[in-house]
Amino acid sequence: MTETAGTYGTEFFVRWLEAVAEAVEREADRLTELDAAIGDADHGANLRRGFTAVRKALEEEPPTAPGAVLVAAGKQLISTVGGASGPLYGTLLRRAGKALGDDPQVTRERFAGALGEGVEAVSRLGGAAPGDKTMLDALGPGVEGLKVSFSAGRDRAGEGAAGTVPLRARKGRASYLGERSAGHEDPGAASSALLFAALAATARAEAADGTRTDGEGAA
Amino acid sequence: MTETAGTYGTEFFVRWLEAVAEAVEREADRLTELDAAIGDADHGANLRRGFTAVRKALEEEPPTAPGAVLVAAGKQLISTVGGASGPLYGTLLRRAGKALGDDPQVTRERFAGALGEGVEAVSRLGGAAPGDKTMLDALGPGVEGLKVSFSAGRDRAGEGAAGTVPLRARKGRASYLGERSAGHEDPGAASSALLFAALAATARAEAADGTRTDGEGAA
Amino acid sequence: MKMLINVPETVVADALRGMAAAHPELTVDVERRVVVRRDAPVAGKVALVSGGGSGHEPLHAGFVGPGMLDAACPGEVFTSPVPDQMVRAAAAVDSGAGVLFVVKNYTGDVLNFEMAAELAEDEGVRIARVLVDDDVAVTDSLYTAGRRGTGATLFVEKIAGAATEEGAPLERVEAVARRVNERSRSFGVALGACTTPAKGSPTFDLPPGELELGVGIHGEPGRERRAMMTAREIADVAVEAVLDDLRPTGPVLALVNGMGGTPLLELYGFHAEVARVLGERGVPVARALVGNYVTSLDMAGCSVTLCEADEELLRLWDAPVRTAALRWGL
Amino acid sequence: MKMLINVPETVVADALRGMAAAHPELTVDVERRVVVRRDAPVAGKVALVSGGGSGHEPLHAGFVGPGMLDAACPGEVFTSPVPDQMVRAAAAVDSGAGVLFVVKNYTGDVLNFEMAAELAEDEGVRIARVLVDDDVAVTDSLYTAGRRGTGATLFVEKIAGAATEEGAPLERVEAVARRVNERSRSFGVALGACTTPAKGSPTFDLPPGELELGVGIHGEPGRERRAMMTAREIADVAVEAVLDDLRPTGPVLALVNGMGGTPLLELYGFHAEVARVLGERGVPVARALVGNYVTSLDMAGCSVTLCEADEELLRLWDAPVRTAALRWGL
Ligand SMILES: Nc1ncnc2c1ncn2[C@@H]1O[C@H](COP(=O)(O)OP(=O)(O)O)[C@@H](O)[C@H]1O
Ligand SMILES: Nc1ncnc2c1ncn2[C@@H]1O[C@H](COP(=O)(O)OP(=O)(O)O)[C@@H](O)[C@H]1O
Ligand SMILES: [Mg+2]
Ligand SMILES: [Mg+2]
Ligand SMILES: [Mg+2]
Ligand SMILES: [Mg+2]
Repeated sequence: MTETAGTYGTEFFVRWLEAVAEAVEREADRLTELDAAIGDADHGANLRRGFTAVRKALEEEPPTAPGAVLVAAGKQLISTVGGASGPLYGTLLRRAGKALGDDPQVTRERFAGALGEGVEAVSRLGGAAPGDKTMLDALGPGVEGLKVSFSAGRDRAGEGAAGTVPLRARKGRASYLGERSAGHEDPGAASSALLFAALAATARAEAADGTRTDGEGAA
Repeated sequence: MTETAGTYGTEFFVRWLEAVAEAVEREADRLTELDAAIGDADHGANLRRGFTAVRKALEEEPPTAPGAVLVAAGKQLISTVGGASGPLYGTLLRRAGKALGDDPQVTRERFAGALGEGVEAVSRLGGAAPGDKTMLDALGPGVEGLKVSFSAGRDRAGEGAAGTVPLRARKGRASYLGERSAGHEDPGAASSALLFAALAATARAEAADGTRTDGEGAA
Repeated sequence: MKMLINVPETVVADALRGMAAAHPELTVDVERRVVVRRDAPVAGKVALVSGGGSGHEPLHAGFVGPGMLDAACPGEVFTSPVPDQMVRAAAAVDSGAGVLFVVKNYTGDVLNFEMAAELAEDEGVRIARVLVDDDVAVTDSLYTAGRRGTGATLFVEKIAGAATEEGAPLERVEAVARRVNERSRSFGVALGACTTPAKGSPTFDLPPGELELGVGIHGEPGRERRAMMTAREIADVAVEAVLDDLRPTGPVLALVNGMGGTPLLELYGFHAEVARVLGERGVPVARALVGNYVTSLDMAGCSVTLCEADEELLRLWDAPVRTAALRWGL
Repeated sequence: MKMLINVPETVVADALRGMAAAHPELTVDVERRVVVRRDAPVAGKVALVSGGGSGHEPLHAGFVGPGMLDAACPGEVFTSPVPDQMVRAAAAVDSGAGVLFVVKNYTGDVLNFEMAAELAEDEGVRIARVLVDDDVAVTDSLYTAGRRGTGATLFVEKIAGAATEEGAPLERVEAVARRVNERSRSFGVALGACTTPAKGSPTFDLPPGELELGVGIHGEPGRERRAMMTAREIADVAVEAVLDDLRPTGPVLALVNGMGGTPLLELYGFHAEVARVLGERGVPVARALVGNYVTSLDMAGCSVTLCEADEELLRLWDAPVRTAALRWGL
């Protein structure tokens, strides 16, 4: 497969989702601990189940375009995760994938735009707004950062997740705790930060391979 | 009420059972702990319930002879304790009481004989023999000692109870533990030792009052 | 905390295999996680489908059978099921008269049932939906995901199930279910946390001498931690919290529900206190149910659910039911 | 351990007040601790009376009703009832056809029921007695109080109760009850101890990573402590212990019983493993019952009881029963 400088093909998105799966595997206990504090102690297990299925699906039926990768992954999440995060993350990826259409190669900027549409869909589906202490608080800033660079996406998403600590939850299970939800990082925001961290790492590895020329490798 | 030197009347037996009630109250937690180790953690509560009822019954309807005191106490134990110890202690006292008949005053030796009949009845009812790690291991030696003196009764019963520690239980709940019952004092033997200790203390107090001349006060 | 399990990953599948073995009157699809009454679809009858995270047993699969649910969709422990399950369940039980989804109000359940409804409707099944949200501990719905669905789920499923057996059309069944929910309120208390298989240790730390008031059924801490209280005091707090919100003018159905780890002996003692408070407040109890019905794994604690009854609801409550966990008149 | 109680001293009375409030179909004498089915004595019918320490709920009071017990006598927690209770119960339920006492084999129960039988017979009631002793963990009966009565009590009470409803005379009811007991064996496992109200802390110390094999239902430690096992391994040990003693040649009734603190989700998963072992050993399961029936307060753990069935026992098992905790066909 030939790659155009500054664009990303099917393989890249597959590698990204594999990196997410690995990160989720590694961080599952931490995500579950975060969820135990203000939710129901299943977020790590939920995402592990989901991304294991995603990985398997991508191996068994490899999609042929970036958009198809994201749509397939989103469907797997919807069909295997359950909980709040399943439909939400599933919608995020499916919507972003649909926005990419059949294009075989997409730029970072294009991907950021598609992911932005996904984030909007998540917000519509779950009815949450920024500051409600949900995954949106990492996803939104992450997309903004991604418009600049992969590493900015990672950093902004990470800051967004960390920024949920003092907030009082208004959506999801954590909202039942009222004031007691403050002082803990939102598990969904933490996993969203992992998505962007994995994305930056994938881009960096790609650059190190010498196939990239847009300087992301150094970020 | 006139007292003949060397004999014991209704009051003495009432005071004895009150002393037992106090001892049980004081030692209830220890008895329950012992029962927790090799039984079902209720022996202290059982006897407390029983002797509280005994005390109340003796106050409300004071019997007029030593035998009647013991029979009334035995009936109360049967009607309020339940478990293994209720019928067994109830039978012990009822049988001893019956053996004393209507006599208004009884000697220590006479009482030891009556209690011996009670112990035999306990053995028949429960089917246990000495060495089975039950209350009999304190009751039997206690009665033997009582034939000599109140304090010997106390000492022998105490030794008997302590001697149950290494035994393997063959009767009652503790027997379910098999070898694991060894290494713990039998709760029923421990409470039986309390009976004899209270008896010695009651006799001693009586002697200190100056009403006794048989030297028990110094024992 | 030790659990009677093989590995956390197979807990739900293992339980479904056990249900299949124990209940020949149910069709259990272990792989796809759908439990269906064997004689479904029942010709001409509206079907009732519910589901939710596992860990609340006997809810929901224990309530599948004549007079109650036609199918249940168990998710992972404390995790709502995925849409595929509800789509499959709806297809299996729909006789053409339509399907009512009974959904406890949690973001995950709401979203997954919503997606399922869309997909099932695409396949030509008429779907209606009732949200159960009875937990008064969640007050400020502007700032929360709204009241949680807890004990009232049993009332909704029993009464709506009876309505389906009477031949009521989908709209009527939906209306009855909604009415039950609107007239029901709950309040829950935890004396100890529960242990999920995935986490393997208690979901929160509750020191001796303290309890949590206003808990849900997912091992989440409650709204407030307090010094340990007697059954009498807990009944006062719980019943008054429910009554202050419900303000019933007539007799109630009462559910005194165990969270899973509290002995039935204690639950009955607690019910005595609940009955006392209701008596003091002049609220007659038309029917009472005491036991572990809407649980939270091995959590120690209880909840009180009251439903203001009327003649129709009482008749439907008393109607025959034959499920693994709730049975009478059949 | 925190309990949902007022004070330890009133736990049993409080629970009886709760039963009285929840079950209008029972006559509950809270003061004298006797629970009687409302329509007793049933003319011409032999009456079935049981009882034992409290803490095993729903056993026994939860099994009072048509098709099962006529009366139950709850003692203090883990303490057998006193004779006065059984005498009173017998008098309340005897129609002249006689009374069968169902007694679990514990020294306390045996002695108290024995005294009660004498007193009741003095009052002109014909009394027969069946001892339940099904627990294979207690082997060497020469050196013990004999096998304990555990899960088989449910089988005896259900089946003998059905026989009384069929009009069987006292001798036949007694013989059926004895046959059920002789054909039943149990084995119990604890993953954690229980907490009695009187003691207020766990009755024994079970470190994480260990379990007790061969426990009874009174919070006593078992015969052996082992490293924690999976549900699969526990089922292997428990079922083989039962089968090695019972050696059934035909189909069995199976009770997979929770000790009170183990979630139903786990019990069903355990039942799947029990069914698997039985399948491997070629033992058909005629009927299965999974749930918390013969409990040990909040103990985590389970027991397996098998009863070798025959046509008569199956017919009596399937006969209608309507009690608080067990209901079918009525
Ligand atoms: N309405 C919502 N909008 C956006 N994100 C939400 C919403 N509700 C919950 N979430 C996210 O989902 C996360 C919880 O996911 P998870 O634990 O997998 O599901 P559940 O809450 O059903 O157990 C929360 O931490 C939060 O970030
Ligand atoms: N068969 C028996 N003969 C004599 N004493 C017995 C017998 N069985 C039990 N006991 C005594 O009873 C004591 C236990 O009493 P208790 O705990 O009150 O009753 P339970 O065992 O019914 O809980 C044992 O420690 C033992 O001394
Ligand atoms: Mg969660
Ligand atoms: Mg005891
Ligand atoms: Mg969840
Ligand atoms: Mg006892």
